[in-house]
Amino acid sequence: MAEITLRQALQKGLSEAIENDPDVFIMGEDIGAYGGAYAITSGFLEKYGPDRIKDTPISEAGFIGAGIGSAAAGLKPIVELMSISFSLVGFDQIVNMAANIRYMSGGQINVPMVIRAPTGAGMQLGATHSQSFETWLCEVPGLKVVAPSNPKDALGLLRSSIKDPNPVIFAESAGLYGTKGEVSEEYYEIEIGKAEIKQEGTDITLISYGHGIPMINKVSEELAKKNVSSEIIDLRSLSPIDYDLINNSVQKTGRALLLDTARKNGGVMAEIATNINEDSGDYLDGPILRVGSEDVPWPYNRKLEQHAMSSVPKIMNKIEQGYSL
Amino acid sequence: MAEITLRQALQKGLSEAIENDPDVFIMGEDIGAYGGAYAITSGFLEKYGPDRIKDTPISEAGFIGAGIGSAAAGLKPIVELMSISFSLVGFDQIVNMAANIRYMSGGQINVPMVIRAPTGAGMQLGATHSQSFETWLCEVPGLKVVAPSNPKDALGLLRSSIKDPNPVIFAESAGLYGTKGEVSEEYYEIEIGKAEIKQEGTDITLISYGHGIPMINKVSEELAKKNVSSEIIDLRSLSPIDYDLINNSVQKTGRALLLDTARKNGGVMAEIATNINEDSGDYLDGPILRVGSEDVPWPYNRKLEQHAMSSVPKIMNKIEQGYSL
Amino acid sequence: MNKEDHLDLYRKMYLIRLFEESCGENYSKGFIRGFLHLYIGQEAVAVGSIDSLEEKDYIVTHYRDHGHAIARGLSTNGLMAELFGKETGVSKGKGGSMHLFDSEKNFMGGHAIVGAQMPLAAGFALASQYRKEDSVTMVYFGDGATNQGTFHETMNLASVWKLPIVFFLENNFYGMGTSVERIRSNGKSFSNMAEGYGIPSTIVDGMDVIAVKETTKEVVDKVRSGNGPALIEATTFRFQGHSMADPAKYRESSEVDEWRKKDPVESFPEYIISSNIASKEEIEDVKKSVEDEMNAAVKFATESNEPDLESLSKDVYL
Amino acid sequence: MNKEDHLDLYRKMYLIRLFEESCGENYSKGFIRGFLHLYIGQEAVAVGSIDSLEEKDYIVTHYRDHGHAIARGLSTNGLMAELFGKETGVSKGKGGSMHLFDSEKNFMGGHAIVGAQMPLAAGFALASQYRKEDSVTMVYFGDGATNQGTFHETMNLASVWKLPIVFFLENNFYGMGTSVERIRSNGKSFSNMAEGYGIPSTIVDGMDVIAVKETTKEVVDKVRSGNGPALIEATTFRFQGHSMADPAKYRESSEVDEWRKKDPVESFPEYIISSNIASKEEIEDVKKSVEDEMNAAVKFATESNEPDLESLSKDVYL
Ligand SMILES: Cc1ncc(C[n+]2csc(CCOP(=O)(O)OP(=O)(O)O)c2C)c(N)n1
Ligand SMILES: Cc1ncc(C[n+]2csc(CCOP(=O)(O)OP(=O)(O)O)c2C)c(N)n1
Ligand SMILES: [Mg+2]
Ligand SMILES: [Mg+2]
Repeated sequence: MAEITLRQALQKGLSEAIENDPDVFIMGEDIGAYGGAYAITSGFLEKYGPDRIKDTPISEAGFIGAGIGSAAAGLKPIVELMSISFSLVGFDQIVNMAANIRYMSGGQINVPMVIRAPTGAGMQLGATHSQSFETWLCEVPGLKVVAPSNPKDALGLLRSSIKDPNPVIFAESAGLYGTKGEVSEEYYEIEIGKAEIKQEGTDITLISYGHGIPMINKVSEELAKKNVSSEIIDLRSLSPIDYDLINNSVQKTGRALLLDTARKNGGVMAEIATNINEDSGDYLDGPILRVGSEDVPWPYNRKLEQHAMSSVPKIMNKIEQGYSL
Repeated sequence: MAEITLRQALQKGLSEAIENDPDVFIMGEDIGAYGGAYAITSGFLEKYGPDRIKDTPISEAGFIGAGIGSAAAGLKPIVELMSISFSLVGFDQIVNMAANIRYMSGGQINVPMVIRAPTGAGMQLGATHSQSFETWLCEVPGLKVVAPSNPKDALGLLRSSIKDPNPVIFAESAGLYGTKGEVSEEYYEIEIGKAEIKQEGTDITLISYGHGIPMINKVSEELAKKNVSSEIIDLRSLSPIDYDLINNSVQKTGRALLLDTARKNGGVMAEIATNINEDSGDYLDGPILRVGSEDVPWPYNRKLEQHAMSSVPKIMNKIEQGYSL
Repeated sequence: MNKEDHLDLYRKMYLIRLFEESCGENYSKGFIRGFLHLYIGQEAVAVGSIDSLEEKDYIVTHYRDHGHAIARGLSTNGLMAELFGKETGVSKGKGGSMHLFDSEKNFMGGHAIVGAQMPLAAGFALASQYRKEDSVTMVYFGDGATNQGTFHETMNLASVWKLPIVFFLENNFYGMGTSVERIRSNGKSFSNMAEGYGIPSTIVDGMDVIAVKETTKEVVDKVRSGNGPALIEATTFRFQGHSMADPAKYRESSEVDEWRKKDPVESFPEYIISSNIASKEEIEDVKKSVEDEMNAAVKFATESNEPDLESLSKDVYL
Repeated sequence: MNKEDHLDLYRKMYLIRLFEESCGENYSKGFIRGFLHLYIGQEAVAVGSIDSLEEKDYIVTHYRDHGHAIARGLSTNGLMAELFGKETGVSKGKGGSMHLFDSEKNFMGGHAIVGAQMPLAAGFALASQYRKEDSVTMVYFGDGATNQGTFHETMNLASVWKLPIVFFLENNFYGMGTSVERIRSNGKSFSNMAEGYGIPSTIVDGMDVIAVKETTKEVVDKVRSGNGPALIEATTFRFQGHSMADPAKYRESSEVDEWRKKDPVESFPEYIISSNIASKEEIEDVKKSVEDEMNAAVKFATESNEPDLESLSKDVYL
């Protein structure tokens, strides 16, 4: 076991794939000579050459589409977007093309592609650069969506995503690239669609994903101080969502707090809350609680941006009021 | 009072605006010489000339953006999309530009624009042409979204939308253009953000919008046969959503069935159900029920397409099982 | 080109014509639904150009795709069944007219968002290049599609990467009701757009099947041998409305009449006969066999089963 | 151009230079955050071109927008305060470096999605045309932005509609780490892209403020008098990395050195003095006043208040 950063875990997974499968190549803006906007592919061009590490013009629709086509032809492209905020200029290619083409062709064409993109607010980039469009993409049938919160999951999910014959959106919390964690040196994969119980508990289920997990961990510590035992679920996959695991946990604890790092309105957790209410309503000791970011465009000013985001006190407050815990 | 079609109601609202306000113009593909893909602007070019009725090239990003700019300069553009499915190629302009520009400029710039677009499945157009992206757009702060179900609302909401200083997405159910209804000859508006109780009732609240309403009406009739009295809410606006009216009704009836015409997964109703559970949970006599379309791309075959959509029997079944009514 | 070659070109053009007429009829009867865009008038373009391709080449096209599919040799049974929404259709009844596919024939759709097929096509060309295969990708689109940003992004990508792709523009002078003059200020031709990317372009008479075939062959050969992308613009005309919903009031019938004089399905057999390449009887034989094929296709489509309801949720993921 | 004109051009260029240097410093200190793209090296472009505009003209630009904002005369206090995220900032601290606005000065942003500003700009031009006003819209963008479909869609719209818009391309030969050769196969210049749309284009030395000013004046005059859109390409260079996060390892320092020789902030005052347009002392006076202005701006930004928490949910809707 070695302690590595999430960035290093991605680098490991990407190198591995490039080295083991000649059909895998990486494509994106400034991933080559520049080394990637977040330095994920730093050094790759020198090592693997320009055919495998393909710098693109600033044409997201163009190169996402080209990725889809090359995947339909049997290659395994890994497309890097500089930010999931920029996916919008190529949204039609992702939503109407990558997701639909298999269905429309009656199953003739597969798109074994991975689209990697940093996501999330918190770096004072303002309204256009801080979006979290994985909350939309996970609603599109035909796409899978994963969002790791730690190095181990990042590597395991990346392996599964590259192997998956379907288009997978790989949402990377930009704030977590430097996060360290233990990663096994033995080969392992993490199945897409499987959530993880990060901590077992009995009184309340805390659910989040990506950069929501560090905050959830702190909430759990706060709760422990009050002798409340919390079960922590890291979704890991936003599509498909592991409802079995979620419902089992909530049926056990009878309570749930769902944390969206994106805006609460329209976030992933509305759908999950509704499903919990539908499937586990009888087991609940109170309402499902949801916390998420405020329903405003992301501001530049740090104080405002932080204020727009969820926080440990906000979540504690919600739990105290909702469950009188 | 006259009986007119929803198409005629839109034509009335558009003509009125063109005639009364020199800053209003309409822009879109084939709205002029062709008369509009769904014939909404039929005859307009001849009547109002090419400056007011502006045919565009097939460049959604281009002319949506031009609409935003012209609105920021003080004009009142009404942009017609041939289908909300095509909004994706201009999604960045709508989501990152129209919605954010006011906020990013600290309130200096307003975008008094209306984007009209037919939405919804049911016409065997296949996966790329049957989408309902108003379910995403209503989650974007800075945008307003309305979706009329009948001629009266179409006219009243169109008037408010054109007057509104913010960007408004006007989602028109393509299947409803021929629907007839009474429309007052006296001038009236319908406020954005206000839902309507179409029918008062005591036992269950039925909520939908757009082309969900005709189906909800039939469900209500079926329920009446079983002596169940239903209150029908037509949302009319998807952003903002009229939670006051919704919660009041559900607190009265203690039951709710929410119908999404779009895919249930990720539809508008997940957010609404979650909010009802949060705000009116204590008043509920059972779970909130949700029905929506299946979580698959839209197929061409009629039988499959119909099967993917909700239906009166599916809804009745859900109610019977959920509430033993 | 020998007699068989000539008759084969004619056969395919006539097959497309009859197929499309049959589609129109079956649309009126309600057997075909949704949006239906006929290829009538443009037959020489698909037939001439696809005749110059090899099996390994990829074809990507837009929603007006019946002509390309038939020219590529997709089964008329499977195509008509698709339009009827049957499980025996090329896309199992899930795609419909605008979304035809046959991956075994490298016929990669049938794409209904204007311009969206172009980046996709670049991907097939990229795959060929990546694997050092000498297949070429042919992407079809209309004059209206030149207005989409994807067209430009893809030309640029193709040019920078020297992709083996042929941009095949079918300029039928209208995008729905919009005449070319209203979407383009710089003349009726589009080829100077390609020059901005250093992409060579050629204009060809799209009503002349042999000219289309020869021009395409020449261009495809160059592209195949590694010279990077090229653009072909074929001038042509659709004789009917944009789709079944379009009465085409935006144009004069005289304009249509002018173009009808060049109808390849009429003029090409006349040329074959008058040049003594084949006899009137041989042409009649071709017609007869095409008519038989079409009758069989409609029969097949009619008699095929609708897809099972369970198939609704299949083919979403592998 | 008289002495004052010359000194004014110099003053603005020097102001931009100092402003940017101060930004860099305050970024290192953590007072400015997010993405910060400096304009150092390109000063002559914004100053020369905007000097040729009138108050009624609209300016739309991208994220590298400080230079245009200062050249347009936005208050350095308000600009620095914006970068510090203060409530006195031009966008109330909500926009930040990439999203600067001043609607009173028709300075319409500050747009951070590459290429997205172009359709927007067409809208301002459309509004002028619609109202039969003779204002012109100037839209700035980089070489990298030419790869976005929006650039082409907008050129086409502008050309078909004959909009009063000037596409101002600042070709600094790099889009982040990507040199122009790698995104463009057809030569280093972009002007032949405009020709595909029948849009006239001009290339100008972007390190020569007078050349930029004169060329822009000529082009803007033509556009103002109703001749439709035009494109200006200014060749220039950013002396520093793409953003504060970029060590610029993808280029040789010799390339930067070559360009630094043409530094307009150095060479223009030399020219003014050597041509006896103004004295060394007069230049020094300008410098002094600019330095004072900058000190005041930083002081203003530092001392201004952060926005109230309540302002978070203001300005979403009117
Ligand atoms: C992005 C998008 N916008 C609009 C449409 C609607 N539409 C379908 S075909 C068409 C006209 C296309 O014209 P052209 O490219 O010339 O092809 P043709 O139909 O003449 O073969 C339009 C506007 C669409 N399908 N996709
Ligand atoms: C759609 C989109 N893709 C990518 C980016 C990230 N990005 C910001 S600036 C930039 C380079 C732009 O280069 P250029 O247009 O030449 O302008 P310059 O920075 O040289 O002034 C990139 C790739 C973005 N902001 N938007
Ligand atoms: Mg056409
Ligand atoms: Mg540049």
